Amino acid sequence: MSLQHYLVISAILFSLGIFAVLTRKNAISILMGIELILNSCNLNFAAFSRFVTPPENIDGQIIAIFGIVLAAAEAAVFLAIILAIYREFGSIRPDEVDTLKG
Amino acid sequence: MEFTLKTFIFYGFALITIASALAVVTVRNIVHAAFALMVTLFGVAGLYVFLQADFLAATQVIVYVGGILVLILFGVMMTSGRLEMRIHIERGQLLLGGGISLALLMLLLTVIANTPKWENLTDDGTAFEPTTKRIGELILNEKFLLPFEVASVLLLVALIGAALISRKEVRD
Amino acid sequence: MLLSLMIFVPLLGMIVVLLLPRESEELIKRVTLLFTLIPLLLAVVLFISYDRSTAGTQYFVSVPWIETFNINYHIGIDGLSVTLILLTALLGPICVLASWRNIEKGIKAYMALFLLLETGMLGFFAALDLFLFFVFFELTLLPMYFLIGVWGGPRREYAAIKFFLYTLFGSVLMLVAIIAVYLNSNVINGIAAGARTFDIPTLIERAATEGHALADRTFQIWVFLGFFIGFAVKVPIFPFHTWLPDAHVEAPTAISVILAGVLLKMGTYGLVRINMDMLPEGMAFFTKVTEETGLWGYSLALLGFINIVYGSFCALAQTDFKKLVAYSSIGHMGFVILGLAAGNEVGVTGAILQMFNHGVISAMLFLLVGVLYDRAHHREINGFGGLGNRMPIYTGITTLAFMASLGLPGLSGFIGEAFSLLGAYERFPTLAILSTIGIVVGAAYFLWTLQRVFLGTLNPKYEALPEINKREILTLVPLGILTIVLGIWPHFAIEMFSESVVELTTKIMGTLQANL
Amino acid sequence: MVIPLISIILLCPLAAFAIFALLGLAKRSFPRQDLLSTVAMLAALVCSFLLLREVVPNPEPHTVDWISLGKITFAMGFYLDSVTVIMLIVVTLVSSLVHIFSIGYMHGDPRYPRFFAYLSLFSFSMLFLVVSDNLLGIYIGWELVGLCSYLLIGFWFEKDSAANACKKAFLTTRVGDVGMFIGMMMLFAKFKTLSLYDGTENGIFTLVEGLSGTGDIIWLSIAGILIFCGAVGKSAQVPLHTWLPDAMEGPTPVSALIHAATMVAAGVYLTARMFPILTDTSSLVIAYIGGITALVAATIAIVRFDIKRVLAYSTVSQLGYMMLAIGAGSYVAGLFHLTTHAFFKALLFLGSGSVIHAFHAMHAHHDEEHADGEEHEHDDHSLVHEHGSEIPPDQDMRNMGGLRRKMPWTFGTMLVATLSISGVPFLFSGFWSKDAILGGVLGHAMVLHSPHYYVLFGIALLAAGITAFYMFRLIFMTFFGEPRNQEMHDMAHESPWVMVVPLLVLAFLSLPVVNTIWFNKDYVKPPPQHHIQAPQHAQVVPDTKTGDANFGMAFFWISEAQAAEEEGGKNTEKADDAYRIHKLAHNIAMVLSIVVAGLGILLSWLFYHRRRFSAESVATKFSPVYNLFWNKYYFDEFYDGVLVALTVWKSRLFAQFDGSIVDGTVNGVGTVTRQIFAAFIGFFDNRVVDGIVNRVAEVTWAAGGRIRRIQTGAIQTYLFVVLGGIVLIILIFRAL
Repeated sequence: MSLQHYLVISAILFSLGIFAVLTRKNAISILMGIELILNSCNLNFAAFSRFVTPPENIDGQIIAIFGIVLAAAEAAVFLAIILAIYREFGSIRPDEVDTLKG
Repeated sequence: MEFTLKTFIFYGFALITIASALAVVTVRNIVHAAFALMVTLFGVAGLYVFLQADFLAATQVIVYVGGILVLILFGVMMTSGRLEMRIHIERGQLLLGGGISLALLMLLLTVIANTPKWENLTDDGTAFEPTTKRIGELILNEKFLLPFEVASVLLLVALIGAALISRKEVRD
Repeated sequence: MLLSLMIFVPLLGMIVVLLLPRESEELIKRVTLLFTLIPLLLAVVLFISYDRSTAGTQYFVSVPWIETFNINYHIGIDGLSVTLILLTALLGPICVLASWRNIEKGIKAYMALFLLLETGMLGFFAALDLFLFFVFFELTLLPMYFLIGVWGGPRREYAAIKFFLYTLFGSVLMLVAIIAVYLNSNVINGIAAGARTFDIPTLIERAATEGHALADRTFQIWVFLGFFIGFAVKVPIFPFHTWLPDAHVEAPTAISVILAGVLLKMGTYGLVRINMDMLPEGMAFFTKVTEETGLWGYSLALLGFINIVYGSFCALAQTDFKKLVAYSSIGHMGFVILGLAAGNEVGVTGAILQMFNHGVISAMLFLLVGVLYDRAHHREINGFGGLGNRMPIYTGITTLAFMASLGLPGLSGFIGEAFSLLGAYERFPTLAILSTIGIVVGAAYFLWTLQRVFLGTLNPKYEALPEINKREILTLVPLGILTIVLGIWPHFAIEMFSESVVELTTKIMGTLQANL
Repeated sequence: MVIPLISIILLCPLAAFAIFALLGLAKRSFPRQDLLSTVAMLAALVCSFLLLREVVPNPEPHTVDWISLGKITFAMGFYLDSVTVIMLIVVTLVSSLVHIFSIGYMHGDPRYPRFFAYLSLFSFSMLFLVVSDNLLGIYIGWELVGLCSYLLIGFWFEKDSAANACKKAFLTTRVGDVGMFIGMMMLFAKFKTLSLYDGTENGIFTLVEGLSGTGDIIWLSIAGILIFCGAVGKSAQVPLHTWLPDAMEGPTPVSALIHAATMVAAGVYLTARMFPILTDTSSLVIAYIGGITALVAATIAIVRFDIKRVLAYSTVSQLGYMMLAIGAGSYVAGLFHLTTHAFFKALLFLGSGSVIHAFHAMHAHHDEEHADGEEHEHDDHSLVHEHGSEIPPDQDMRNMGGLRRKMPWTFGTMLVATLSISGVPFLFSGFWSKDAILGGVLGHAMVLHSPHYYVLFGIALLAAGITAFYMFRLIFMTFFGEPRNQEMHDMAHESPWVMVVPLLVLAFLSLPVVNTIWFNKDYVKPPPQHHIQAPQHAQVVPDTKTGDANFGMAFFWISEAQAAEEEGGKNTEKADDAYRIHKLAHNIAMVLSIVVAGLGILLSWLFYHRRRFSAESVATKFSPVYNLFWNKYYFDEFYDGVLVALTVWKSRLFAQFDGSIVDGTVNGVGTVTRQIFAAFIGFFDNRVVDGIVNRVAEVTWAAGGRIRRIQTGAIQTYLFVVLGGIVLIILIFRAL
C-alpha cells in the first residue's frame, strides 16, 4: 500500500468522472461524474497528507474536508439550477439546453 | 510486499471503488447509477480509513452518502417523475469521450509512474492516532480558522442561493 | 492594531451597509456616518498620541502576506502620513453629511462604495510595503470610477472613463517602476544576494547604500520618472491635468470634495514618500542644474511654476463655478510641487502644509459650490448676483474660504504658499518670483467670482433662495475652524512632521551637494 | 505690564469681532454691537496711553517661537519703541472717534451691527501690524487690513460701483504686496530670518550691518525697493494709487479711518520701519515716487467736484509727502506728518461725512415719502455723470454752498483742519510737520549737492501751494457763497452730538499742542542706516519745550550709532557742517512754504469766493492740461484698457489652449488610436485595391457563418474541446 496505489485509484476515478461528464446525456449523471472527480481529488489530498508530509501534519485531510464541504455546496446549487432548467426547458438533457448556440 | 489480511482488504476496497465507479458511468438506469455511486463513496471512505484519516472517512460517509446522494436522488425524482429513467448515449460521443478519458488516464498514470519522488513511499506502519481532536484544534484554533469561516459562509450562500434559484418564480 | 482597525473599519462598514435592506435609506446613511466617525475618532487618537519628537515611523505592523514574493502587510505612520490620515478621516463624515440629501438613487451602493474608497485612502497613507501601497492606490480608483460614472452629472461617463484611463496610464508606469525596484532590490555591486523586498523602509535604506543597484543614479532617474508620471497624473501636474476639471464638474459634491481633498494629495504624498525619500539621486537630477543635468535640473520646479500660473489663468477664464475651483486646485497644487522641488526645510514644510491646507480649503470650496448648486441647479457664475444680501451666512463662509484659498495671511492657505515660495526662492529665485503672478491672479479670480455671485444687485430670479441650512453649516464649520486655527497657529500641524522633514531634507540637500 | 497691555489692546477689538462672527453663524446678533465695539476700542485706547509710560525706557522685543523647522525658527512677537506707541495711540484714538461718529452716521443702516464688527476687525489688524516685530507678522496684519478695507469699501455691495471699487482696492494693493513678498523672500534667503529686531544678533537690522561690497549693496537696494512696493500699493502711491479715490464708495467713517488716517499710512510706517535697510538708491526711488505722487494727486484734486474724491486725492498727495520725507532721510519728519495728517485728515473726512449726512437725512425723508425703506442714501435717479464715474448728489460740491450758517460746528472744525493741511503758520500742526518735511528735503539736497533732491524740493513746494489752493476751493464751494441747490440746502441741518463731539476732539488734536512729543528730540530717534552714502541725517524739528518756537532755530541730532561708527574729529566737523546746512535749509523752506501756502489760499479766494477769475474760462484756455487732470492722467484707462484686458485675454487664451490643445491632444490620442487603423485601410481602399475591404468583409462574413456552427451552445461540446485540448497540449509537450 504505497502512495502510488492510491494515486492510481484516484487517477482511475478521475478518468471515469471525466468520462461521465463528457458522455452522459442526463444532467444528474453529469453531477455524479463531478462527484467522482471531487472524490478522486480528496483521495489524493489524504494520500499525500499521509505519505509525503510529516505524520503529525494533517493539513491535507483538512483540505479534503473543505473539499467535501465544497462538494455539498456545489451539489445543492447544481441541483437547484437543474430544477430551474427543467422548469424552463422541460428537459435536463444538456444538448437540448443550447440557448447560447451561435 | 507481503500479502496480509490488511493488504487483502485494501485491494478489496480498491476493487469495489473502481468497479462501482465504472458502474456509475456505464449503467443506463440513473437510479442504479446513484446506488453505484453510493458504493463508490463507501469505498473511498474505506480507503480513507487505510490512510489513517478516521474523521475524514466518517465525514465522507455522513455528508456524501447521507447528504449529497439523497440530494441527487431527490433531483432524479423531481426531474423525471419516476424512479426509472433510461440514459441515452450516442456512439460517437461515447467513443470520443472514452478516448479523451483514456488519454487522460494514461497521462496521469505516466506521471505517477515517472515521478521518482513518489516511489517507495510505503505505509511505514506508524501508530494510528485519532485525528478528530487535532482537526478540531486546527480548524477552530489555528491556521484554518479563516478558511473554516469562509467555508461556512459559502455554505450559507449556497443554501440561500439554491433555495432562491429553485423556488417557483413569483410573477407580479 | 489601532491603525489596522482604522483602515478596515470602513470596509466592515461597507459589508454592513450591503447587508442592510435597500429601502431603509435613513438607516444606511446613519450607519455609514457611524462607520466614518469611528476612523475619525481613531485618527484623532493617533494624532494625539503620536510621538512628535522623532522622525521614524510609529504604530507599525508587519505581517507576512504573500511570502513567495516577500510581500508583507506592513503599515505604519510618520508625521506626514498621520496628518493626511487625519484629513482623510475628517473628510469622511463630512462627505457623508454632504451626500445626505442630494444623492437620489442607489444610496446603498453609493455609501458602500464610499466606504470602500475610504479604506483605500486610509490604507494608502499608511502602507509601508510598495506592493500594498500600489494595491491601495488602485483600490481607490475603482470606487471613484463608479461614484463619478453613476452618480455624476450629465457627462459623467465621459468624465469617469477619462479619469480612469488617465490614472491607469499613470499607474501602469508606476507598476513598471515598482517591479524594477523589486527586481533590483537585492543586487549589490552587480551580485544578487538575499531576498528581494517590497518593504519601503528597507528599500530606502538600500537606496542609500553605496554600491547597491538601487543607489545607481541612472537607475534612480528612470525609476523616478516612472513613479513621477504615476503620481503626476494624480496631483495633477500639467500636462496630465485635463481629467481634473471634467471629473470635478461631473462628480457629485461629496466626491469632488474627496477628489480635491484627498485623492490629489495621494500624488504629492507619493512624491514625498517614494520619489524624494527613496530616490534622492533621481530627485537631484531633476532639481539641480549642473553641466550634466542641464535644463533637466529645472524640470520639477518648472512644472510647479507652470501649474501655478497656468492653473490660475485658466481659472480666471472659467464661468462655471466648479470648474473655476477645479482649476484653482491645479494652481494650488503647483505650490506643493514648487516647495518639494526646493527640497529644503522651509520649502518642503510649506509643501506639506499646503497639501493639508489645500485639502481643507478646497473641500470647503466644493461643499460651498454644492450648496449653491443644490438650490439654484446651475453653476454659471454670471447667472447669479447680489446673493450677499439674500444669504449672509453663506456669503460669510464663502468669503472665508475664498480668502483662505487666495492666501490671505491669518488663514491657513497663506502659510503653505508663503513657505513654498520662501523655500523655492533659495533654489530657484526666478521661478519663485514668477510664481507670485499666481498669487495676484488667484486673488483676481476669487474676488471677481465673489463680486459676480454675491455683490451687486440681487438677481430677481433668486429672491427666494433659502439660506444655508444647519446640516450644511455643520459640514463647513470644522473645516472653517481648521482653516483659522492653522492660520494662526500652524505649528500645531508642523510639529507633527517637522522631524521627518528635517531628516528628509538633510538627505536631499546632502545628495544635492555630494553628487552633482 | 507690557504684555498684558498689548494683549488687551489686541484682543479687545478681536473679541468684538469674534462675538459678531460666532453669533452670526447661529443667525443671531449681539443686541448692541455698536457699543460693544466702541467700548472695546476705548479700552484699547486707554491701554495705549498706559503703554506710553511703560515702553519708552526699554524698547525690547517680546517674542514667542511661532514655527520652528529644524534650525530655522519663525518668531512672532511685539517690538515696542516710541514710534510704535505713538502709532498705537494714533490708531486707537482715531478709531475710537470714528466708532463714536459712526453711531450717529450709520444709524438706521440694515447692516448696522456688521459695520461695527468690521471696524473692530480692522482695528485689530491694524494694531497687530503696528506692533509686530517681524516681516511675517507685519505682512499678516498688512493683508488683514487689506481684507477689512475690502469688506468696508464693499459695505454697500448692492451698488455696482462699490463692488467694483472693493475688488479694485484689494487687487491693486495685492500687486504691491507681491512685490513686498518677493522682497521678503530675498531677505529670508539671505538672512534665514524675518525678524527685524529679536533681541539677539539675528535680527535683520543687525545682520544688515554685516553687508558690504557692491553686489550686496545692489542686492539690498533691490530688496528695499521691493519691500517699498508693498507700501506703494497700500499707501496709494503712483502708479498704484488709483484704488484709493474709488475706495470712497465705502461709508465715510471708513474713508476717514482706513483710507485717510491709518491703513494707508501703514505704508509710510512700514517704510519707516525698514529705514535701516534703505540704501541711497532705494531712498532716491522712494523719494521720487513720493514726490511725483504728491504732485500728481494734488493736480488731480484741483478739478474734482466730489467732496470725498477731493479729500481722497489730497490724502494720496499727503502720503506722497511722507514718503518723500523718508526717502530724503527725514525719518522723524515723515512720521511726524503721519500723525498730524491722521488727525486733520480724519477730521476732514468726518466733516465731509457730516455734510453728507445732512443731505442724507433729506434723502431718507424722500425715501419715506416713496415708502421705499430698502433704498439707502445713494439712490440713482438723479446721477451726475462725471466721465463715466458718477457723483452721488449729496457728495457733489456743485450742490452745496453757504452751509456755514447751517452747520456751524462742522464748518468750524473743518476750517481748522483745512488751515492745518494748507500749512498756515504756527497755530496748526500741519504747518510744523509739512515744514519739517520741506526743510528736510532741502537740507538733504544741500548736504548731498544732489540735483535730484533739489528737483524734489521744487515739486514738494509746488504741491504744497496746490494743496492750499484746492483745500480752500473745497471750503469756499461748500460753506461759503449762496446755496446752489435750494431744496437740498433747506433740508440740511447740523449733525447730532455723537457726530459733532468727535469733530471737536479732532479739531483740538489738529492744533500743535499735542505734537510736542515730536519736538522732544530724545523721544523719537531715527534708527541708523548702514548703507547710505549721505554723511548724516540731520533730523530737524522745532522745539517748543525750550519755549523757542521760532522756526529759524532748528534742532537736529545725529544718531548715536552713526556717530560711533564714524571716527575722529573730521566727521564731527562734517556733522557740524550738516547741522548748519540743515538749519539754513529750514529757514529757507519755511519762508518759501508760507509764501506758497499764502499764494494758494489767495488764488483760491480770488477764484471761488470773490469770483475775480472764472475757473471755467481757465479750464477752457488750458484745456489739454485740464483734460489731463480731469481724466486723472489716464491711469485708469491704461489699467483697464491694457493691463486688465491683457490679463483677461491671456486667461482666455490659456483656457482655450487647455480645452482645445491639451485636452484635445488627450482626446485626440484616443480617437486617433481608434481611427488610425480605419484611415490606413481607407487609404488602401482608395488608392491601391478598391474593394478589397468589401471582400475581406465578405470573407469574414462567410467564415463567420461557418465557424459559428462550432458554437453549439451545449456545454459538453465545449468540455470536449477543452479537455481534448489539454491532452493535446500535454502530448505535444511530451513529444518535444
